[in-house]
Amino acid sequence: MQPTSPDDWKRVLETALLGAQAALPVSTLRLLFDQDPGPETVRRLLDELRVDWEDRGVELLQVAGGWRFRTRPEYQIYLDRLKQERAPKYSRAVLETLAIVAYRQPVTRGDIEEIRGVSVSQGVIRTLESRGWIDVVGHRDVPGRPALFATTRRFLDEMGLRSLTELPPLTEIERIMDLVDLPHTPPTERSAENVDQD
Amino acid sequence: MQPTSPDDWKRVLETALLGAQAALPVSTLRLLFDQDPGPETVRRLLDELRVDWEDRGVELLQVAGGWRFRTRPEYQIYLDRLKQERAPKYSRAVLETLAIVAYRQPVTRGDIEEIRGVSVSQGVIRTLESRGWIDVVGHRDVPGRPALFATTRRFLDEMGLRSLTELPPLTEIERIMDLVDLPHTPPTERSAENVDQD
Amino acid sequence: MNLPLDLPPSETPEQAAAVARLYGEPLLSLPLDLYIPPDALEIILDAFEGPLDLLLYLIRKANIDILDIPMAPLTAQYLEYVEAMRASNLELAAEYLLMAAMLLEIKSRMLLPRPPRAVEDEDADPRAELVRRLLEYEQMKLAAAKIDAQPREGRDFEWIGVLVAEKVVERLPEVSLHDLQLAWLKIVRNARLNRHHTVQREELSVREHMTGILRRLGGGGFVVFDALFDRSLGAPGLVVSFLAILELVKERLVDVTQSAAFAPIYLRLSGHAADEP
Repeated sequence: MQPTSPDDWKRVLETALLGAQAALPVSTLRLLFDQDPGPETVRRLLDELRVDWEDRGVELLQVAGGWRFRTRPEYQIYLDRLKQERAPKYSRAVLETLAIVAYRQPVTRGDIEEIRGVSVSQGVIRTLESRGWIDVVGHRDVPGRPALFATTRRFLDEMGLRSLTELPPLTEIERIMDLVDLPHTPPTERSAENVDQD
Repeated sequence: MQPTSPDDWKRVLETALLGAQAALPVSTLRLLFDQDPGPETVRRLLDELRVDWEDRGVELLQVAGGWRFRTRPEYQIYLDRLKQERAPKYSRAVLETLAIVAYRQPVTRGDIEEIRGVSVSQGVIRTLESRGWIDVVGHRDVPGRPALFATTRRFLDEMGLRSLTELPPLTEIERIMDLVDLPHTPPTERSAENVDQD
Repeated sequence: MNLPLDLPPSETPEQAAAVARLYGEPLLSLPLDLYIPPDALEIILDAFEGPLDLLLYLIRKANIDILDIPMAPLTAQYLEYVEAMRASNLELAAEYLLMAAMLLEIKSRMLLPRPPRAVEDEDADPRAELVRRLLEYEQMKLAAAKIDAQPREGRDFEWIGVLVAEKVVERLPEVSLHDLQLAWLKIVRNARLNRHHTVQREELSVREHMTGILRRLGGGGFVVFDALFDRSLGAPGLVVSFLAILELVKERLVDVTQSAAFAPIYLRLSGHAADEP
């Protein structure tokens, strides 16, 4: 097998991506070729590949770490039939804490409690930490030096997201909140899209 | 997505096999369907699927545990190119431990810890032992009889040295360090180059 | 169960509600949805994530404009729940009581005539902080639902990682002499803080011989002194070997024995008391 045409190289790309255990960035995929075709050509081939797979049960996705094949969510009900155990369901406490960390990061446990209006149990934090979705990125420089939590790269990967900006946009409530004239949140329309800059 | 035609069900089969972590037997694959089509139909669909994938970089194989997708061996040379990039590196702890064993042998783990000023994990020692670069040449006659480590013949061979005396001399390094005399910055590229010329 | 309403005695629930105006219209009766059957309290307490969640539910179900909350009925309704929860001896989080106090305070402040000097209308509204918190919480609550709906590995999809044909030989890390030098540089730099390490070339050669001798003695038995010298090394080599043995003796790594004058000298690793030659 000696690839010559673009289609041949697409096969090589496809094979590498199907066999990879992690997302592959374009910079790595360029190494597949006899002669580096440059990032643009690789991206074009990847786009073609994505289109080739469009009506299949598997799709090519661009995630945080690069490109990766995954099964389409519509097919999960069939795949679940083969599974021994179901994926864990998380409580609202866990999900709300995750949402606050994701959209407001970096946040302390106190920040989370302030927003939720209830205390956040250590178990909730530990659930998210042991899943590898959040971790401590520093400490706020106030008495007690509380830990600052942020979401991890793994969180993005497992959600199939390239960056925090791809999180579902916050509901427009924020716009209404501007009307309330918040003392410490400057009004912005783009804050939903700008979570990573918060 | 509601599969109806045989082609639809082939997509489901393909998706399940691509997403599986292990070979799937026909008996398991039958569970995918709304109504069990029986083993014969599943086998026929699998055969068709195998033909569909014939000119791709991935093939559908029947192995001991059932059916499984696998990259074709002909593509291995391309996939190997991706591995090159991720040549593993030893941690600083491993390298420093190796340096201490090389220059100060025979040494106990306690000696290494004393010189490095931090504890040396069993993992570090095991890494070097399993690489065949250091081994135990005796025990110091003190309470606990700690093992004495030294570098091996193989270490010299793989380093391209005839004897330990060919290791880069340390007095030179220390002289350079005195000249450079950086209180807290690690040696710069300049001093590293100087060292190379020794 | 009859729930006590925390309302002034002169007010029937109708009157209390009528005091409130929703969107300018007098509210004659609380919307039905605002009431939850009391026997469902336990389930309700479980269903809510806290006082903000409960308040949001009351507000949203009653279709009340969150920016203009009728404090009296809301507070009354909220207190009803808190009271009922306490009456049923349900374990009530302190936050619910704290919120009750906050609602009562807001309600009473709204009953007070506004001081004329309070010009900044919006800031003066005692409900502003509550509204801000409710909206922020609701936003995060919705975001949580969206994150939960986001396709997630293992639950909604699987990553593809088909078997790779050949097991790739494990690549071992490369180490160069340069790496070793740099490693040593770091060690020395750190160690210099405490004391100075001087390792000399000759000493290294001695150390190499020490290792070699230890290997020869590795079996634990005795080895004749003479056998430890390799004559092909020449005089310097012999001297170094001898220095190595002395060093080993000094470091108490080997035992040297001689049964009588001019008898053969034997060496063995320290600590091996057994088998005499």
